Amino acid sequence: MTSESKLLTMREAIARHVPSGSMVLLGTQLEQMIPFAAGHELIRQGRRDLTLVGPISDILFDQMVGAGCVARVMAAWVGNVSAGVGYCFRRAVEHGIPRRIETVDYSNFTMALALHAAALGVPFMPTYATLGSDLLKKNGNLREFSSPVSEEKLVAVRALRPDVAILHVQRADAQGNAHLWGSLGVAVDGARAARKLIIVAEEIVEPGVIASDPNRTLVPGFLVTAVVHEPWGAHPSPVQGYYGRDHEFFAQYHDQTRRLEDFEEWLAHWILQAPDRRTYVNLLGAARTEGLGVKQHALSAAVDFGY
Amino acid sequence: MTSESKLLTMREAIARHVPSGSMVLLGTQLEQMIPFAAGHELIRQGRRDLTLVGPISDILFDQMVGAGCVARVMAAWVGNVSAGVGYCFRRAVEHGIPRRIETVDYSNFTMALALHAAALGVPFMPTYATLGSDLLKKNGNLREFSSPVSEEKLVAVRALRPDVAILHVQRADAQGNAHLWGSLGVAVDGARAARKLIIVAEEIVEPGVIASDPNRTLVPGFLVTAVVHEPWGAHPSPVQGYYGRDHEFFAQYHDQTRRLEDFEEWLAHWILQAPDRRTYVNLLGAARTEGLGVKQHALSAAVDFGY
Amino acid sequence: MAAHSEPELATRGYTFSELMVAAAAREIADGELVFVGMRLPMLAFLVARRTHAPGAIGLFENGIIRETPSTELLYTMGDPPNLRGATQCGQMLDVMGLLQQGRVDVGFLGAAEVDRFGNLNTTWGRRNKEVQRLPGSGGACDIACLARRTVVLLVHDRSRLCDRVGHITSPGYGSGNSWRRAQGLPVASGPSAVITTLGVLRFGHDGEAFLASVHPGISVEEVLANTGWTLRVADELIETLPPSDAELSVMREIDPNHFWTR
Amino acid sequence: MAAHSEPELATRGYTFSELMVAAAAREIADGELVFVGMRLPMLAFLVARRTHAPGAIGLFENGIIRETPSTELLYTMGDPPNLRGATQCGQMLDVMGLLQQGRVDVGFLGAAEVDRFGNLNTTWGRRNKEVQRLPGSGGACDIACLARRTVVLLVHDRSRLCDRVGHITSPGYGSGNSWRRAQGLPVASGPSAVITTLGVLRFGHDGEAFLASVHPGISVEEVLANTGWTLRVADELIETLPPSDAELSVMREIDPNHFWTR
Repeated sequence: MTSESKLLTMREAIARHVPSGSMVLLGTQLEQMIPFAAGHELIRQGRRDLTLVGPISDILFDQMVGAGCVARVMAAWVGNVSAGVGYCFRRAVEHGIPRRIETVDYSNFTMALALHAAALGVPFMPTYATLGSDLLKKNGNLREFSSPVSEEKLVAVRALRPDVAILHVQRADAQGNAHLWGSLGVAVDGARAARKLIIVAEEIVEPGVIASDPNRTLVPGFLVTAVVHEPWGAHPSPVQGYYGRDHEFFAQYHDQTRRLEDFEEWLAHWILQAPDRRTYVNLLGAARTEGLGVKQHALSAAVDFGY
Repeated sequence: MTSESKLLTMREAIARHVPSGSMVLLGTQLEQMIPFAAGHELIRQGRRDLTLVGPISDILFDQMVGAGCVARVMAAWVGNVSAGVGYCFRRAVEHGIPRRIETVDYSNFTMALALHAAALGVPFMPTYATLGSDLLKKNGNLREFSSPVSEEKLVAVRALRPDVAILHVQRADAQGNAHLWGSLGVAVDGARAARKLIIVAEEIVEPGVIASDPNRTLVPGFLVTAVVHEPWGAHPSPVQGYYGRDHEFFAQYHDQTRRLEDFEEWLAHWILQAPDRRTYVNLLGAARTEGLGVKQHALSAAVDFGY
Repeated sequence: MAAHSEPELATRGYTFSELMVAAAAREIADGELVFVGMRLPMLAFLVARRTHAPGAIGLFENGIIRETPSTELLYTMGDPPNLRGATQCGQMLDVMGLLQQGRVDVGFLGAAEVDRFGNLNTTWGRRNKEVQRLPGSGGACDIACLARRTVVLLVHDRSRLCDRVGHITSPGYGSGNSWRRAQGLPVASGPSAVITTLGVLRFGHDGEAFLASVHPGISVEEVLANTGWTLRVADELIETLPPSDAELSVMREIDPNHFWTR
Repeated sequence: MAAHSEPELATRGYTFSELMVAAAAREIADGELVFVGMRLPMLAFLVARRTHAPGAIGLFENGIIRETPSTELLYTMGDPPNLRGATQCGQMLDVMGLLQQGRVDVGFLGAAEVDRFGNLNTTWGRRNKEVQRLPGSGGACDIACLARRTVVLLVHDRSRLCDRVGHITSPGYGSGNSWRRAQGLPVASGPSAVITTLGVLRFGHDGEAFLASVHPGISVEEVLANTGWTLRVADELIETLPPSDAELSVMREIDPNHFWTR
């Protein structure tokens, strides 16, 4: 039985498994369940030269770029989904503040296919997407080729195998068997594409809860490197069944990061001076977290695995 | 609102949507939920020149070949999973009885990839599987090529787009939104690969039951052509949560189909003289169906889609 | 899209954003599969469903498919109301697979720049002489490549409707004529309309845009003066039909504070 | 595998099938990922888990992954007890993806024919002079191509251990030496053992099989006489270790009526 616990604190998980220079996959569920707590810990531990990978990350990549952790961004979209551009990302790309970064532009679909290829263990996936675009011309991981079975042009999307994927989920057991529901995005492929996998969960549950519904299990626990129990770890992004999206937080971030000095203040207040997620949640205050909580539950119909 | 019912009887669904000459995908969930009732109706309606597609089908392909419905079999494995060979398949391939059939041999993985390519809308999928095998040499839908992104040989598995897929599931609503659980096999890709999709369900439920858990929905209802309510429609294969595998039935089929005359008797008794599934279930008898029923239920833990 | 807002509302009874939403809604036929997007296209999709296209189906890049849209105002496609009661919450590849199969009828896109051949740029902006880094493609390039029709919405302005975009994030008709075929893009695909704050552009067989309709109260000259190339004008130029009461009432029910339709 | 059964049980206390299961179980190391299959390999997996490899994990082609095996006798991998309480019930591509990533340590296969280079045939049989159509590959070809090690179980018989198989359903070492590399197969892959009713064959660096151990009471001559080519014999030939009491008790608990181990 491989039943030893993989539970670590966020601090331990990041310290042990995400060194500077790593290629890190974040934001696999798009606008939901973005692992902000993990990103903040990477900032606090002063990681440098990271390659960030993900389709979009809402404002997480912007924060990490602004904090100087990042050498390269491989993504389809970097900004603030409900408010517009990401000012830290712009400052880095346009002016090299706080440092120059390299950008490798994907579309959502080609990012999904890059992770899918790695999850399936093949060097590439074929697609018609990006034909005719400047993404194809400028991204060296997209390459035009002739279909071996038809007279067609196709794009080969090279497999991307991140050093570590960090996924926020609703619930997991201590061995890493996890239930993720609602917004799946590229989570299933992302979890299998990476060399290491850190699961951040709103709740830690008994193994029997996960095993009661093995169709919903994200990946078998033996693929999981570490499990972190971090309630509110995805705020300000939503977690279906746990809390809503804090739209105002995104709007405030937009306003408070337009100028570099303001961003530095924001960074100090919300990340550098908050040693852990508990402190961050206290900064939010009870009124705010209550407002984001679930007002009406909507439980799924059961299925029967009996015989 | 696309809310008109797609409910048909099995007879109507087969009559309208599966003409002779069709390429039909069956057995996507491997040893579970094989759509035997649909196969039997195809036999009763005298379909000819079908191309059967599927990874394995336990004894269903053998029956349809024996009944003379089939011109071609594209599969990874044709036989009787718990008892050994399929005698009708052997008679057809070795002696042209009741007619010659063409066989196109896949492996399980390459069959899955052929359907995956069609589901993703690309002409092929790359793999290392079948390199060095005679499957690669003899199956024209497998072609060796050079990777466009690395110095490697790969096999291109050509997309297979069946005319119709028939999938047995546990429950569906009248619009075709379906919940399938337990053994998934190649069902998700198969359902999306085919031009038409017939869902055969143990139970028809209110739309709200399916919508309560949209992560479990097999395909959106608008991809479904027809829905058939057919309890026991997968017997003798098992349906998780509904009934077990009738091992004895498979053993009896093995014994009673070794000789051509015996197969013809078997065919008359279980299919030709049983005009519908209700009659077939009556032939099984209450003791047998009770014996196969669920003895101990095992309900999945709920998830919350609330906010 | 604030330029024309408040005065318009007073004199005409609707804003130009509302006119754009109504025009966009009419690009959706009943029963069609629609890659929806957020903001104005989302409103357009809701208007279409509640008026002439009750069977239109919405697809979202995060894997969500909805036959009955959420009635709440969404800020992102991942907002919890968009998941509960969805027809399916699948993986991104599930919806992108439908797109690549050619099953998606129409996709809505925004853009920083669009050019005479309908190519879109959402990667690099220009303001004065400085280059600005914009968020990038997201799913826009995929939709522009693979949807049967693409509809673009943007503010009409010389700097944004330019002769040739600086960067093709999402391909339109490239340099015109058979360019899309030569690239290997699907036969049935490409931009079908550009809906701006001044009018609606469509595309000729040669892939070049022409002015198909002008919004009420806007002159052709005004459109041409605000377009960065010599825009062709349709022989049978029409005036854009204003939003109907039914269309407006849906928009205002969903967005009572004009959050999206300022 | 009925040839040696009942008398063996009486004189030795175990059947040759039970010996094969024990030998197969020892091919599994603790913590390994195992493509299990049914019948004898399934029993071998259960024996390994209950004795020396408690952390071995089972994978099945229908998408099922189990860290704790079902304790009921299974006729197929899709039997309901194999799903309930599984670690994951995914799609076939999920487990095949793990296999193609090189994460699966060992796969068990049966065969109608195996040849001197470990190539397997499960597509076309030969009986007397007639050709017989067999069920085909299933997942065997995939496992033979992609698993880090493959272990084959079959009855030892001249017609089944033949010089060259008539059809390579599942590639072993082809024609030997660097053949697998030349085909493009993964570096770390290929057959590691053929466990028969008479002994265990392993493979040299040149890809050719040799007799590594003989079962108790079997002579080398008997093995050679029942092999369809001139089988090499290991310099340090050993006798196959008989099944231990612990191994036998697991087999008989799961299969008390010798359904699989006749």
